Parts: sequence; structure tokens; C-alpha cells
Amino acid sequence: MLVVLKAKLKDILNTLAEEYKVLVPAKIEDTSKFISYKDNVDIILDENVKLSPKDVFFPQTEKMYKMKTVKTSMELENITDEAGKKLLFGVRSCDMKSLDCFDQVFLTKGYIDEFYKNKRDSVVTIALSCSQPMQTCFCSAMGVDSQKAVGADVQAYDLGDKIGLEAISDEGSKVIELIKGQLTEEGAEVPQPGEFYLKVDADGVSEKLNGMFESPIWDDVSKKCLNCGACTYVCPTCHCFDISQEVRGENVTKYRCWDSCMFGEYTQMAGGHNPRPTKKERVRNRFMHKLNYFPDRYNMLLCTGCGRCINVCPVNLDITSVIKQIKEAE
Amino acid sequence: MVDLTLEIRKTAKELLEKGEAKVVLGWEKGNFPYSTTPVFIDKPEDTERLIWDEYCINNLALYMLDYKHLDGKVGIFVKGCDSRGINRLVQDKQLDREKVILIGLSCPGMKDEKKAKELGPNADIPMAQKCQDCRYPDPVVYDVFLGEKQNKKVPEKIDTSDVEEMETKSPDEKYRFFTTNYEKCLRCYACRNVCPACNCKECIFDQTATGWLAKANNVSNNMFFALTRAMHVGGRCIECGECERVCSVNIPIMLLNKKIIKDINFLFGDYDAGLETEERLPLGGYDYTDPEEFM
Amino acid sequence: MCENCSCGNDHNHDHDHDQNVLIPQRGKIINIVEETSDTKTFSISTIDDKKPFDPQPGQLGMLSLGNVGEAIFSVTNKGENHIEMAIKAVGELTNALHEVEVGQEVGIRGAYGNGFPLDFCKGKDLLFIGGGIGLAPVRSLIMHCIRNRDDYGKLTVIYGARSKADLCFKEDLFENWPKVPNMDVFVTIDREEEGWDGHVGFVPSYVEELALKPQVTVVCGPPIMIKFTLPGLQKMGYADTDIITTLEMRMKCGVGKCGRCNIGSKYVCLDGPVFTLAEMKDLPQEY
Amino acid sequence: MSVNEVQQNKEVEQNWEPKILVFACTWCTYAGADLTGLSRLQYPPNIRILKVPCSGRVNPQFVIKAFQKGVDGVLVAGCHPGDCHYTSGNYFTRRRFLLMRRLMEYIGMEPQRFQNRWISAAEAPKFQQVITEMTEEIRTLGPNRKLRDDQW
Repeated sequence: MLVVLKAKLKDILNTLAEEYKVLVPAKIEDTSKFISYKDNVDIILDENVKLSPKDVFFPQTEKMYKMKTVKTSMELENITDEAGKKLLFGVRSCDMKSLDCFDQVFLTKGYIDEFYKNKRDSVVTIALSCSQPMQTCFCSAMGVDSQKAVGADVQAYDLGDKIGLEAISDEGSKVIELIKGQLTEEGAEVPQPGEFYLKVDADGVSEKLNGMFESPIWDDVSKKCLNCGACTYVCPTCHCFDISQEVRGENVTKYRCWDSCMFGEYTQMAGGHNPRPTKKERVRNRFMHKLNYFPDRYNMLLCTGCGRCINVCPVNLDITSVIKQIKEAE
Repeated sequence: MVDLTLEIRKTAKELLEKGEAKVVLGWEKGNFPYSTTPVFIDKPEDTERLIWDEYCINNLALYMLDYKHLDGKVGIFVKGCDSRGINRLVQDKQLDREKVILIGLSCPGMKDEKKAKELGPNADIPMAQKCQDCRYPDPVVYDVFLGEKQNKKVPEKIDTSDVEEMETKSPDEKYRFFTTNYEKCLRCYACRNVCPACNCKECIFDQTATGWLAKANNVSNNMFFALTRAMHVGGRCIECGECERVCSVNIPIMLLNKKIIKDINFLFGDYDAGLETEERLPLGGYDYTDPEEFM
Repeated sequence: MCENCSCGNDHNHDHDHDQNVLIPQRGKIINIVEETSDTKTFSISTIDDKKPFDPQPGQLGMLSLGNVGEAIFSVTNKGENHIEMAIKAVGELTNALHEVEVGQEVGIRGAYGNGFPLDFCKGKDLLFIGGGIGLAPVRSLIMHCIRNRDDYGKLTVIYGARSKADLCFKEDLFENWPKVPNMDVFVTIDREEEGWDGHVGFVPSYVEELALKPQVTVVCGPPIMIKFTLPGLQKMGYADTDIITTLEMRMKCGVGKCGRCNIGSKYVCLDGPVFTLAEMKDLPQEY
Repeated sequence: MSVNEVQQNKEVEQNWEPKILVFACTWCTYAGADLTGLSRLQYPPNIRILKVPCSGRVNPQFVIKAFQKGVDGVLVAGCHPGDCHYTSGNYFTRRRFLLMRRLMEYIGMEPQRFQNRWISAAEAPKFQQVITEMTEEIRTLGPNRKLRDDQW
């Protein structure tokens, strides 16, 4: 396997930065997320970032197009995406899996979301295996292999003081080619991942939920929920958005931005009717969507076990407990 | 910490068995040694789920809004901060004091869950910031009290040294500080939703049709949110620090709330929100002798 | 599978894959008909006088006013070079739309949704039941049947509104449709009213009164009307698979991405808005 | 941003004039502004007056929104204490904005940009003076970028 010392990682990133706009997981302003690589960024390799990389592909606020409205006329003007290839270094298996979910949503079922596709096509990914799961991690229960990500261009392995690299796709081979001179060939074994703290058994949970729309567990589960959007905004798979506009006199910018199924306004119709009026319906929809509706539609769970929602929930509403409760329900 | 778990369970069980309360709100253990989660018990046999340990940090008062129309009484365990939250809701006529049974608990100060996650299970976990700043560890109102009051010596006035330090900076420094922080804001509204002072039936930030706050996330809109919220909870904030605790991107929200508390104390006389239920709020009243700066 | 491209859609569709589906075409309002005090029908064509898209009966279109917003409406009819939408003023955008005049430029995109099952309806007698603005989606199918009159059996319309003034599409109801061969139109209003010599009563009871033989039925109207009409139909022996209705949810993208219009694992914008009663029974009751 | 736009922005900057939003209570300050005009008292044309029924009508979010939308300064003006048409509206105003002014300063807004004054219907010279002074103060500070929502 081609390896590099972690201490020399920045040399590689510097080389790659000549070709790509490199994004790395880093600590910044008392949180952590993927940011543009610079020599002085505080890269973190021992744990996953607090905010998922989804905003690289699906920004929290994304301008879509502009309009000029003068009296009765309305002219449309497209907005072009910034050009250039991006390279996302150090994406964990859970977050790679979430891109798989995003691809299903944005690229299939008859319509392609061009905004997403343009960004997706311009990003090359280097996935990084996890040696020690964080306490809130439960990816293996969601069918994610923490050592081998789906859809990565390059798979990187955490080998202690070194990182091993393996090209997966053609794009990945190009990346390796660029840095080949800085890598050494070594016999290295992919280490076994550490134990998961959270024991979750999600087998059959999708099927079990088929008859559970009216189950009393939703009353119980939703009681403590505050209906904030923290879980949905840190979730790497949550992809709901709203479309709105900013009006500046004649100039209108149409944009889309993240939305959350936890907010009452989300399904509120103009006439006043709201099909999901209370937190019970909203919480039920969130978990049903993740564990039943999405599998039904796209044949995969809409949860990758990254544990971020467990980490941020103000009231510790824990999806693994919900899964347990579902499985134990009559 | 005195282990009151058994007493808590017993009290809750009695309330439910005698039918004095329809439901009892407390805490149960979460999935981690350092986590608890609010629990709503309506069957006597479920009272075994209740616990009392150094991680029962959630302020439960705001849940009373969900039980406004319950036919019957609600039992609720209250620490100092929870009890002030209850008073606030009663003061805002959001809650009928007669409909709650407050079971007081003296709070030794809860440990910092975020730090516990970072430091691991064997570390010495520091007290949560909100508890370090707490001046009312004993409930200020209760119907039943379990355990013993600490009557701990607490500072008479809120510690605003961090606010004062901020005030000494130049306008641009201050602006940079707040905007770098609010640039991170996800606008998940956890701070608002967890706040026992926020009890509007429909929040201004949810009235998208009015156009006050666009959904677009940018630093200007986020600052609009932060400042408007700070003003809206001005005089109502009970310093429970829940907003700052739940922020998923660690914005020092209390720096804004404490600034307003400090100024209220200075301008209109010392005021601690949530200590009583009859008086007018600082911003809901006035005094002819208020400082005059508008001449 | 879609034969036009490799998009993986379940059915054929005519969208252009080079076109960004979330960006509308530039269109304009070429005609406005005032149906009732709060409902107008807008005819919309592209800026170069073409039909913005070719909707199947029951499909949806996303209409926007530049500085107000965008919302989805069912297409009530189509012409050579335009589509029609009947819009009731209920919210921010719809109120603004009611203020505009002919010539106003708008954004228009579509067609979205599944539309009515035309193959299934072919050759059969069809009963259309509508209440208030609920006639809007049904009208697209009625107009289709009239245009292709030989392909369908007897057509019957039962339509009701609160008052005479609230009746939509009056010209169709009283002038055009009664002249169509083998077509009956029954109109009712909720309460007695001066100058009205037609039927008085609610739609559900009128349906039971008329006691037509079981046939393929399209029901659209306010939830309360649907709620009371369906049991009546079932009592009269109408099959669940023959009862067709349309559902509505809040929508933003119209193409199954933005997430909010789901009922269970179905997206109303993509898999709906047309569902048979049999299909609806498989969905969670959350609409 | 295209080169053209940068050019335009520079021009805007060069020809920049302070833009001040005045929330004026209809009973006192608005009438005072009226009298200023009737008395032929000159004041800088940099203000836009927004008439409110009472200075107590002005919510904190009005002020922040104004800065978001691009004004360089905000003045909230109403009747003197004791003169409120609704008896006590301006006492509430006083409390609210004593706090808000401090909060705005605290987050880095220059205090000159957000001011409050009592101006009665008879105080035309005071209106003239306040507007003139405030305009000059803001002119010295330059255009306001803080809180502005200019990312569109």
C-alpha cells in the first residue's frame, strides 16, 4: 500500500492544492467542519467533524437564478457555479454513504437536480477510514463499513502514525499520480476498527415500521422533542430545502436553503391547513422517513450512523433509542 | 451528591397513584453515563425510570407549555433554574400555578456533558458553565421539597466580567467577534425552542410571510435573529444558560443575554427574572425617573 | 422505465435534460377570467406565444411572480398555445396574482405529477364530482374527454358550491358542457338563494340522491366534501379502484427533491397528485 | 462581481451621501418636522421619515431591519416624557431603547448611527439641529456596512 506519514500530510495537501481546491476537516471557531485547506488550518484526523460535508454539495443557502422585474416584465438570468475541481480530503464512511443517499434523491426518479449535480461532478473525494469510533457512532448498525467507504475516489486508511492510500476510481488514480513521488510503498494491513459504544440492532426495523404509523410510541418519542432543527441541520442525509427569494427593488434573487421537517411552517399550506400540525406528526415523519419511507423508495436507510444528531440534540432524543423502541414495540 | 433517586421515584409514584398528578416530569438516564433525557411519567410503575444525578441538566419548565390545556395537574421536578422558569411562565400568564405541583430539588451544579464527551469516562468532569454561573441552586418556589437545601453562598449579583471585557473593545473588534460567531449559526432555533422565556404562540422568526427574517442563512440575517431574540427575552431571561448549552456550533449566546441583564440592573434597578410572579417585567413597565438620555 | 433517457423514471416524460428543472421559463398571462369573487382563471403562454409545456390532464405546473414567490397549481385546461390555471386567492402569492393584469410576465415550469390514468378511463362512462375550486383539476380531464369525445362513454358532472356566486366555470357548466353529446351536468348550491331554481343541497347528498350506477368516478373538492362523498359512493357499490381523487400538500420544488410533500413514501408532486381510493388506503392518513 | 460592478460600486462610494431613517411619532416629531419645513428651516436632505403612531410602536426589529436594508443611521424620535398622546407610550420607548442602544453599541455599531431624541411639535429648530448633527456625524463615520444584508 502507498503510505505517507501523518506528519507529512500537509506536503501532500500542498501538492494537491496546486491542482484542486482542497477541503479538509478542521477545527474552526469552537466547532469543526470541512474548510478550504491552508497551511495553517487545524486539521483533525482523530474524530469526525461536527458539521457534515453536505454543504459542499448542498449549501445551506444556494442562489439559483436571478430575475429582473420591471413593471410587468420579468427577465431571467442564470447564475453560474464557481469553476474548478474540488478535492474533499478525509471524508468518513458515514458521510460518503450520505452522498450515496443524496445521489438517489437528487439524481434519480425522473429529474436531475442540476445545482447538486454540478457540484457533485466537480468534487473528488478521499475517504478516510476510522480506527476508533466516537461514542455516538453506530455506522456499522446502519450497514456502513467504517473502513471502506462507498463511492470514494480514493480510500485512505488510518494506520496510526501513517496514512495509507488506495485509488478506487479513475479520478482517484489521477490524484494518486499527482502525489506519487511523496508516497512510499509499504506492506501495511488495514487495522480492525475499535468497538462501538452504542449497541444498535437495526435489522428489520424498516419492515417493522410498515404497520406502525398509528403506533402509540410516537406520542412517547415526540414528547420531549423541542421541534428545533438541530438534528436535521447537522444530519449528513437530511436534504429538505425551501425555495424563496430576496427582493431588492427590481432585482430578485431566487435561492434555496435548508429546511427542516421539525418546523411547523414546513408543511403549512396557504389556506391554513397543516397536515403535520404538532410535534408528534413531525417527529414521526422524521423517523419514518429515515427508517421506512426512504428505504421503501430508494432501497437504503436514510441514516448512516454518524451520531451527529445524538450529539447535538438539546434533550438527548436518541435515534438509537428510538430504533430500540420500535423493535420492542408490539 | 446526595442520592435522591429513590425519594424522587417514591414521590412521583405517590402523586400518580393518588391521582394528584396526571403526569410527572423528570429526568431519566440516557444512553451514556453523562447523559439524561427528560421523561414524562403517567403510570406509577414507570416511575422507576426517574433518576437524579449530576447530569440532570435540562430545564424542564418550558415543557409546561405543552400541558397548558391538560385536564389535571402536572408534577414537575424543579432545580433552581427550573423553578425560575416556572415563575416566568406564571408571570406571563402562560401557566396556571394551581395546575402544577412543584417538587423542589437542591441542585449541586450539573456536570458539563460536552466536556464529558471530549474527556472520556474516567476524567474529572468540570461543572457546566451555566451551573458555574448559577446564583439560585435552590428552587425559589416549590410545593414539596426533597433532600436538604444547600443554602450555598452565592454571589449577590450576576457575574458580568466577560461582558465588561467585551465592552472595552473597539466597535470593529466587537463587531468582528459577534459576526464570526453568528456566521456559524445554523438557525436551527434550538436556543429559542429550549428557552423558558420564549413562549410566544407564534414566533416572529416563523412568520415567513411577514418578511421579517428571510430563511437565507447569512451573517446579516443571523445577527437579526440574535439581536431581536436578545431584545425579546430582555427582562425575561432567567440566566439558565440553556440556549448556550444547546447551541450545536457553540455560540456564546449568554454574552448577549448577560449584557441586557447587566444594563437592566444598571438602568432600572437590580432585577432577577423568575423570582416572583406578580411584578411587571422591566420592559413591560416604566418609571418616571428612568435615566434620560434622549434629550 | 422512461424511454426518452436514462433518468430512471417510472414513466415516460418529456422534460429536457439540458434544462435545469428548478428554473422556470419566462411566461406571460394572456387572459384572465373572473370565475368568482375570489377565483380567477389565468391563461399562460411563453413569452414567444408557445405552450409552456404539454400537460396531461391532472398534472401540475409551478407558477411564479418574480418578486412574490412560486407555488404549484393544477392545470385546468390547455389550448393550442397556452395552459390554464384556476387560482383562488388564499395566500401571499395568490393574492398578488389576483392583482395582476393581462400581459404580466410570470415564471412557469412543469408539467409535474402523474395526471389522471387516461388509459384506464378510456372507453368507460365517467362521473366527475367537484366542489368549489375542486373542479379545477377535474376540468382538465373533462376538457380532455370532450376533445376526444369518441374515446369515452357517457360523461356526468356533479358540481356544487356554497352559493351561485361561488360556482366556478359557469360558462362550461351552463353553456358548453350541456351541449356536449351524451353528457349530463348537475349543479347544486348549499343554500336556497333568490334567482336560483336549480338543486339545493350539499354535494354528498346530491350524489346519493342521483344514485347513478357505479362507474369510474373522479372526486375533487374540500376535504369535508370528500369525507362525506366517499362512504356514499362505497355504499352504492363503487369500487375503490374506480374512485379517483387528487391530493394536495405544500410543495416547493415540484420534482420530488425538496421533501415536504410526502405522504408516507409517496411524493404528491411526483407520484401524485392523482390517487385512487385503493391507493390512498395504503397511504398513512396524513394529508 | 464583474469589473463593471466594482466600478459602479466605487462611484457609489464616491458620491455617497448618508441615508438616515427617522421613525417619527405622528403627534410630536412628525408635526415638528412639518413645522421645520413650514418655517423654512433648512436641514440636510439625507433623511427618510417613517411616520409611526407613537414612538412606542417602534420595535427593536424595525431598527435592525433598517440597517439590514442599507441605511447608515436610524433615529427614533417621539414626544417628550409626559407629552405622549397615549399617556405613556414614550416611557416604554425610553426603556426599550436605553437598552437597545447599549446592545447595538455592544455588538460594534457606532453609537452615532442609532440615536433617540424627544422632539415636540413646536421644536422645529431642534429637529433641524438634530438632523443636521446626526447627518454630519454619520458623514464623518462613512457608509455603514455593519449588519447590512448585501450578499445578493
